[in-house]
Amino acid sequence: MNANHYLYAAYIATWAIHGTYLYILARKAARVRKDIERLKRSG
Amino acid sequence: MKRGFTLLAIATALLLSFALYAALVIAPTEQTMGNVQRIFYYHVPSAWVAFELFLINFVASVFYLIRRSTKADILALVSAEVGVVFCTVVLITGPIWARPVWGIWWTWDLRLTLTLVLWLIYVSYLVLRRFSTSSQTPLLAAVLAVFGALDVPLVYFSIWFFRTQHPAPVIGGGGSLDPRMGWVLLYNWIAFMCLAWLVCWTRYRLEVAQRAVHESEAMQSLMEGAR
Amino acid sequence: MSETQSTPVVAADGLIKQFGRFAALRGVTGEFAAGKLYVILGDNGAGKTTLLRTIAGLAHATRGKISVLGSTDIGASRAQIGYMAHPSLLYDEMSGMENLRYFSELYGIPPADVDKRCREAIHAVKLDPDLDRPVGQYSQGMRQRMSLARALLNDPKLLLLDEPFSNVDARSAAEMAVLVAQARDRGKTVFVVTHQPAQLEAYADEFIWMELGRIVDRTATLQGSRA
Amino acid sequence: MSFFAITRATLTKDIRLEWRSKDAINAMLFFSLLVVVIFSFAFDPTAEESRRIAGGLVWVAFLFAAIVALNQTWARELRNQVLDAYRVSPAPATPLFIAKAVGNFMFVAVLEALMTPLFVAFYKLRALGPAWQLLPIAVLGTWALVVNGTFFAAMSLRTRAREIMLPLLLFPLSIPALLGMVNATTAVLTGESSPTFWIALLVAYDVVFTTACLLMFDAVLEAE
Repeated sequence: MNANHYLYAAYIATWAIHGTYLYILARKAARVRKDIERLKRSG
Repeated sequence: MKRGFTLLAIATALLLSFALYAALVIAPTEQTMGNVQRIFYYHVPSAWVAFELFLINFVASVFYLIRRSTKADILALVSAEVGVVFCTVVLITGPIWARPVWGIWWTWDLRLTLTLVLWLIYVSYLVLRRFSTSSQTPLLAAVLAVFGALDVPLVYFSIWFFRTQHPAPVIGGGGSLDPRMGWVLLYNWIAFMCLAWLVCWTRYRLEVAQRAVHESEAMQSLMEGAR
Repeated sequence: MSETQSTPVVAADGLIKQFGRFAALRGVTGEFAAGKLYVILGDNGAGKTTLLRTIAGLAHATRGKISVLGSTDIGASRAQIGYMAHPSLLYDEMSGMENLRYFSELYGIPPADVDKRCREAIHAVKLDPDLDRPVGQYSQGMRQRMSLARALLNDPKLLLLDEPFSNVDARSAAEMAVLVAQARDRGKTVFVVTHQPAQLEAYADEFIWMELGRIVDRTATLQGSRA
Repeated sequence: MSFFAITRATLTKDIRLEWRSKDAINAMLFFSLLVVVIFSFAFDPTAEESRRIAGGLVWVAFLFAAIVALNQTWARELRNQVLDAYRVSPAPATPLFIAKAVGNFMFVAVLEALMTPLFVAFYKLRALGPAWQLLPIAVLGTWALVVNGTFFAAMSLRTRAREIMLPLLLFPLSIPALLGMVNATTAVLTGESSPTFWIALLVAYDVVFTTACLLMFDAVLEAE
């Protein structure tokens, strides 16, 4: 594990963390959109 | 509104890629630590953005306690959540940096430890919001946020003095700060702030939609009730 | 009647109480005059208890306004409210007198009168003040009556009773009904939430029918309702 | 209906109930004994070493005992919804908080009074520094845990997993106080440094959070 590996690991980790959070948000947004559709239909 | 959002998204993407390029190529290699020092351009700006978000959370919480405005409550929730994400980045990149340079995964460095404690406080803030069964969850969260903010100076001084008694390597201080490095640091900071702004905006709109859905579902049976 | 007929003791306007996706109250409006015995009926989940707790100031409406004893600031009218619920709201390990002595402090009854007031309250519910047994060892009927004594301790203008008759033997229930009617005859306004309206059929002034968080009907007699 | 009268009445009521059914205090005393014994098995340092780590061990043991005691703060008020009887009365919320916090402080102090001699015996402790300073440190440190603990015990009443929520809310905020207690105690035990900074930190912590608790307890109590 020479120094560069640590560097890339840190950068990749940063985007992995942000990516995971954005993925969670996307899934939550999809669920909300589905609820809105359901409410519109039966509202 | 929609146009503003996409503009910001594009700007953020450009800024982030340029900042990445700057961090990896433009910035000079630091003599003592070599390339691994470039983690500095992600580690330190992320910490600054995290602290800014927690500051926004504190201000929004105080504003909620005074004015009880739902907007302030949603802003407090959003800034806490995104703040924790940036904090996690700091807590992961810190040890990855410390390992090759000092051979240790963790050091009670002042800023790193402060970030850890803030991370613990704001995770407990998010857990309280999730587990609360009270109809006044925003109020409880705002109170906890104020307690958290009151804690920060005490945490700072306790760790500062603790470090003077147990000296430990400093993350982020270390190498000489060449002016070009300063610029690259600034690019990254701005890029990360744009990212934070973008994510907060999305999360804010999502929360507003979520609450609207909850409300209409709750009132849905109002329609049934009023037949 | 000390209370003039015109000013309502309780005035609710569009009360909504929301817990996330569920709404316990979905728009309750109504005025309730002084010196009357109101019986609130409805299935489970109709919002009866939530409405009673909102009047008592124990729950706060998410939206809408409520004025109790002429003021919307709940703190002002607490000295004139008596509240009783299915749980006894008494300390099991203390005797009736000890419980009432403690609550006298909370209602600011001057120390000189405490003993007299407590004995009167216990006599009023046909119990023996010198009974030295802890409340935990009382029968359910006795415990409900001691709880009523606590609710009457500060001679309140407004009496709020939540399920006073539930799992109480018939004789105690009948006696409780008489005590409640007597309180109304002394000029108090009484709200009773119950699943056994028959007990109060002879005494009640008005029946309030609730369904899905709304008042759907108000009738003078138990039969005169669509439900 | 004076402020002090209600505080006194609530505190004496709690003490009388605690005294009458001594099961809670006995269970807690036995629990504290267990914690000390287990700690003594887990760590078996030489006399010199023990002085250096005893501060941390003692305070973590005290924290264990305090958390279990703090989780019981509102147990009696919840049993028959007696808390509603208090909230419906015109009595202000702050006397209730002070009475509960002081009650908890006395309760935890009793536990600590039992655990301390056991620690001294098991770890053969002898303070090289001024031993009398350990008393103010203990008082300030215990109050720091108890005042916030009582406050967050009330807050966690409004959540689902009540027993786990209290430590989750309390521990992150107590980190400066814990650092203060542990380092002050170690400074006195080893006599190598002076605990004054840490004692000042504990005083600041207690003042800040006692004020915050007094100001915001009403809002938390009313958050149905």
